[in-house]
Amino acid sequence: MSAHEHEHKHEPVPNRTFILVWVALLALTLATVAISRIHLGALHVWAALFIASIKSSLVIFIFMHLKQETRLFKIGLLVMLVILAIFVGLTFTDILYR
Amino acid sequence: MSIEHRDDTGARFGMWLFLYTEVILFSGLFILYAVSLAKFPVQFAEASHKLNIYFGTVNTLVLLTSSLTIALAITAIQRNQIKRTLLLSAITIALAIVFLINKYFEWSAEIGHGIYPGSEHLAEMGPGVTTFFNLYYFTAGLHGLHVLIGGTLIGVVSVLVAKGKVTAERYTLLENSALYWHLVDLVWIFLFPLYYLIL
Amino acid sequence: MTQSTLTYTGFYSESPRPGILGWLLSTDHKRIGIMYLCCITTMFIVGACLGIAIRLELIAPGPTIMGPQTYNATFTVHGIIMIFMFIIPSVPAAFGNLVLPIQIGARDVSFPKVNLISWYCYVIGAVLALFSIFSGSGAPDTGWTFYVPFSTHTNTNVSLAAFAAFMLGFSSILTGINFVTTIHRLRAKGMTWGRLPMFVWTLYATAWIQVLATPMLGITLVLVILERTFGAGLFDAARGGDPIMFQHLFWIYSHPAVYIMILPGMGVISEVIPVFARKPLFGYWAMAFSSLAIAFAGSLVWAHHMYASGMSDFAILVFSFLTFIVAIPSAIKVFNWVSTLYKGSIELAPPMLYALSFIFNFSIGGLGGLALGAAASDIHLTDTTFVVGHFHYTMFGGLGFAFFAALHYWLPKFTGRMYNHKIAVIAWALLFVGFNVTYMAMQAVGIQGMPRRYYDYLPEFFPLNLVATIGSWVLAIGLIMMFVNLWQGMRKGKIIGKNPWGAATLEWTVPSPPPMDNFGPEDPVVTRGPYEFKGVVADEY
Amino acid sequence: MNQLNNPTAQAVDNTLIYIFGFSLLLLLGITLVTIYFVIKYRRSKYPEPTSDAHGSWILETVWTVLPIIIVMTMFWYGWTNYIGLTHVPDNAMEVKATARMWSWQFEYPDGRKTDKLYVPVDKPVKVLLHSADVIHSFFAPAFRIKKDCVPGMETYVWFKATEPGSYDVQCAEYCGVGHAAMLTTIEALPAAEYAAWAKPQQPDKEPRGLTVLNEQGCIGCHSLDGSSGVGPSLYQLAGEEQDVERDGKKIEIKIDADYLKRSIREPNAEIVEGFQPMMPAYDQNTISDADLQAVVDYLLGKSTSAAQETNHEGAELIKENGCLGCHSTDGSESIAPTFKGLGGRQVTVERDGKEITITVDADYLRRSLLKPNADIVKGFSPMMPAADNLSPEEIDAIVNYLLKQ
Ligand code: HEA
Ligand code: HEA
Ligand code: CUA
Ligand SMILES: [Cu+2]
Repeated sequence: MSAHEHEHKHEPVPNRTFILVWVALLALTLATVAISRIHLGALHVWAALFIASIKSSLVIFIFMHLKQETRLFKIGLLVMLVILAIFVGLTFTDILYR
Repeated sequence: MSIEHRDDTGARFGMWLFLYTEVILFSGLFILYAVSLAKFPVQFAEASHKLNIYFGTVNTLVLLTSSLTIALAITAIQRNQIKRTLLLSAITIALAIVFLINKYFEWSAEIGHGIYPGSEHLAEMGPGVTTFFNLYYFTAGLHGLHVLIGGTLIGVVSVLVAKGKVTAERYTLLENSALYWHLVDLVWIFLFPLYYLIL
Repeated sequence: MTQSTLTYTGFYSESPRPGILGWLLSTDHKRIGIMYLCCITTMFIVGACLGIAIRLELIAPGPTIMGPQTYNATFTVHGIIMIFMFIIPSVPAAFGNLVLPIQIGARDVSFPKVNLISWYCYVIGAVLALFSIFSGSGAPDTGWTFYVPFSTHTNTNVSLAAFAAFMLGFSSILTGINFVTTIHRLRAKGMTWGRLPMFVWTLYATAWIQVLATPMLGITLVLVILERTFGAGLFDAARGGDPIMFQHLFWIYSHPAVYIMILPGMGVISEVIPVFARKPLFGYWAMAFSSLAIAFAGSLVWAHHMYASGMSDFAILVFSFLTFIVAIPSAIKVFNWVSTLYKGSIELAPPMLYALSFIFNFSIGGLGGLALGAAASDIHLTDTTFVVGHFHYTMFGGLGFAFFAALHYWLPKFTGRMYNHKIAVIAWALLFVGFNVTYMAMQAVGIQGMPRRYYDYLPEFFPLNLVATIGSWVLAIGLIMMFVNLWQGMRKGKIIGKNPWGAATLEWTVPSPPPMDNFGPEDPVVTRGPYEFKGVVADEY
Repeated sequence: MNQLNNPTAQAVDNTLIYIFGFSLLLLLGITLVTIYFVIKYRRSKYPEPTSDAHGSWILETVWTVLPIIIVMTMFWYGWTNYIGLTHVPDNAMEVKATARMWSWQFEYPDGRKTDKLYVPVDKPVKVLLHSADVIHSFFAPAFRIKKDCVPGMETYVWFKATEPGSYDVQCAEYCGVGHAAMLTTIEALPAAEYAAWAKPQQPDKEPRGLTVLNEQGCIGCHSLDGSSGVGPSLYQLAGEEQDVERDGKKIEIKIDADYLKRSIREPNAEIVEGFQPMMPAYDQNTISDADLQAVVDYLLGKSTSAAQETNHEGAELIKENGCLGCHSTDGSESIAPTFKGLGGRQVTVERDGKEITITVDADYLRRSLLKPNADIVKGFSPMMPAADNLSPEEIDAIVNYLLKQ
């Protein structure tokens, strides 16, 4: 079996990286709560989603080690997200124009 | 004598594929959420006021922290610090339990107010609000179920760690259950602002 | 000769555990494949007999053999069995498991245990589904589409059936995860992407759909169950729900599902045709990419099932456009199959007959699909028996025939015995004729305006329904003949060597039936493409 | 499939013919070429292939581009014709159609209701589609039109009958046992005939008494159909014996005009047994003596005068409300019990789990109209929608009619 004779082992991620990320996540959480207090109207949902995506990419790339994985993993994730976007987007061609 | 040969990368990739399916699973509910929000912006705002933001925030912090601990656990086992691994996994599980207890109190409070799927009180509050709470209960419920599964998974694996079945050489099991746990966290990262913070 | 017993029985005898447990607990892909094959064929026969019952009821206007409630339950169960228990797992789970690892030179799939679990999910799902017919307050009567609000109103046993479908979906997901990983990680030395047999390519595309679309079915069915238990009103218009959203969620899975059904079939055909024309598959890369294209584009078109549902006109515009895009890759495939025949050396062995009739049936079904894809014509045709005709052409005439082709092509490999060709050809002829009579008539009466799921119909639809019913009898005879012949072949057919067809893919280089570890002690090293027949000789049988 | 020269049918048929035409060509082409190859290059003639072409990018592009062009024309043709199905001519007449399990009801601008759709020839008709329960679909093959009736949503179709005649309408979205029986017709009448049919027959004026009862909100407490409420029902009062309580003593009185007048002017003088003294008094300023008389007449007259002309009215009602979709009048039983010989029939019904036998009487029928699933006749399933869209008078009419069956 070819690909993994020489299985590449991940370097352990230093603890402080994780802790820094964690601090960032907490900060962003407070940020969302804060923003939710001031009035932005419709923008509001988008702001929340924006921050949420930043948080999730932090989790995915650092906590979940995606940064260290091969390209295959990243492409896979991208494909999934694209399909997801399509599902949502095309559904709205109905909802918004009914 | 079917040949099981070792392929850690493959195993992790398989886990990632499984996580994709989980994301799509939840996305079904989030699509419904988006559609209903487009339909009832006002009622959604009003309804989300009824949710206790403090429970929400606390649970967010709990989950983020648990994500950190399990991530640290991976580093620990990679460095072959078994005790530390066990400790960190234990903390993670503890946090999972805290999350669930929190949820229990939150829900029992709301149900106490007569707010639960199919209740008359909800029906009186009108379509938009009903939809909001139905979705809230189903999404949060499904998420809670995942917290339960994730916690159990980590528990089982830590036993294996203690038994020395999962080691610095061969820790894919722990890593995969960690991945699963992070997914639980990810879902909450979106669930929290969408349900608790829409104003 | 015919009566003599197999001298070598491969993975049938080499097992760590003896007896039945050696099967039920086996993680070997071949044994799991065989177990899948048995269950799937059984379910097919059950569903098919229900199909015949449906036709009998429709032989004439008015009640004939059953009442309306029974009829509704019959076509519902027929649909659920055929979709979730027959075609979705048919080729991928059965032949995928049997053939795929050997074809890429692997000794098993990436996650053998998961593979076994997926089989158990299938069995549990199937048992629950059958149980739901007899238990509770009557067999489910929602149609396989579970449309709300009817599915949340009716007091038949819908929840159990929905849960069964959920389990079957889960089984399908696990298979998908397994195949994607296997194809990425376990290809033998020299098995480059360019040397993958087309069957593997199509399974790869299929597996991705299984992974990315099936969960949507899962959540949809869960919501139906929750709705029935809590009466929350998620889809109840009076309480802010939207019945049409259910249809979106359902079809987001169920349209891609139809490509889960057909793609592996196309793979089988792409294996069979080159072998029996002894010529490389025409336009290998075009075929490979069209498979991926179908998988991708297939997930953009779900709402073409909803033109008349009250969805927005803009959505109809978009989805109608996208629907026509999907047709292109299928067209490319058809043209390539046909040109593979050009200047070949064509032998009309049974698998080839089924392959060629696949092209014919699938073309009819697919072209019918175009009439359904166009906004104006679909308004008239939707929810008529034309649709029923369309999907029997694509599912039964397409995947069904591909499945039969696979049976005639690969069974000898895994049983070590050859069936009787003459009988096989006669059976095929009956099947082909009966099939086309049945469903042509059904399409025609649909164009006349007979709605589907109709237990009784207006007198003017009588003649064509009669024809369809009579056709279904010919079909049935053909099928029975085919099954009996295969069965006889398995038990006392001529014993065959490694490579009866003179095929060039890996599975034909190992003994029939293959040994437990597929290849000897040495891992195989691949040096040729899958369709380089130079120097490959078919051994006599 | 008669009558194809109507606009909607033409729009659809153009598309159908175009697509089927192309499909037939393609199918023939592909099949003939295949057969030709199979015969020409059979193994007996060519033991070995005479070419091992691996492919040709020119060809691939050709049969990628050609199909694209073909399908795009199909798409565009289909779409433009679909537009024709959605754009309703301005001079269209509107009819409201309500689908329920398993019948159709059509309501015309002038308020009349029918179970068949009557339309004038050569006038475009816009049908507004509603559903009372689950999703149904309005399908008229002769006009090639179909649209789902979705609960809580209004959809529409339009068509123009160019020839008089009767055209089938079928329900095309699966909706349960009665799905296949959910049929009706579009009756296209020549302009003159239609005018005659549509001539407004003067709506029978509702009696003054009833108006007053409604205006004063009496109905809030007193039902008109015998069902119990906060106050005694006003159903069939004339000549009834009644136990009342007058200043502490219980006495029995006979209901007559004086009694009724008293109980409106000074309601709490006599309290009907089992009710609370809570009704407000109505003096001249609220209900003039004339109106008072009218009310009393109405209340007393009701039972007698109403009964006469209900008979055929009941027959009308069960037709236009689609009861006949499930209940036969000829004794045949498919989905629901037949109406034949209903009055006084002994039926075994299931009431919350327990089986009991009862004789069919007015109350039973009224109950099974308003709360259909309280008692379920043995051997049938609870699926009948409540007829709560009917007025008390209509209910009475139906009940009386059914009892005579
Ligand atoms: C194996 C399953 C399968 C497959 C492969 C397909 C393939 C296609 N289907 Fe089908 N379909 C079903 C299974 C399938 N379908 C089922 C089960 C239903 C009903 C579900 C239910 O309601 O119960 C359905 C219903 C259905 C509808 C909804 C009908 C309705 O309810 O109103 C539509 C509408 O667009 C549609 C379209 C198509 C199209 C455009 C294709 C295309 O992919 C076809 C592409 C193929 C070809 C085009 C033919 C081959 C090519 C040539 C011959 C070359 C020449 C061609 C060109 C130049 C274009 N299908
Ligand atoms: C792969 C999928 C598949 C297959 C193969 C079939 C096969 C058949 N189907 Fe099926 N059908 C569906 C999938 C399929 N169907 C689906 C999804 C629906 C929609 C359900 C819904 O509306 O919800 C449907 C609906 C459907 C309808 C429409 C019902 C309605 O709308 O009112 C009809 C009507 O004629 C029908 C008929 C048949 C017939 C006659 C067969 C025949 O091909 C059957 C022929 C086979 C036999 C007659 C059996 C022969 C006997 C044996 C094989 C036993 C041999 C035994 C031994 C050797 C031991 N089917
Ligand atoms: Cu109403 Cu089908
Ligand atoms: Cu489709």
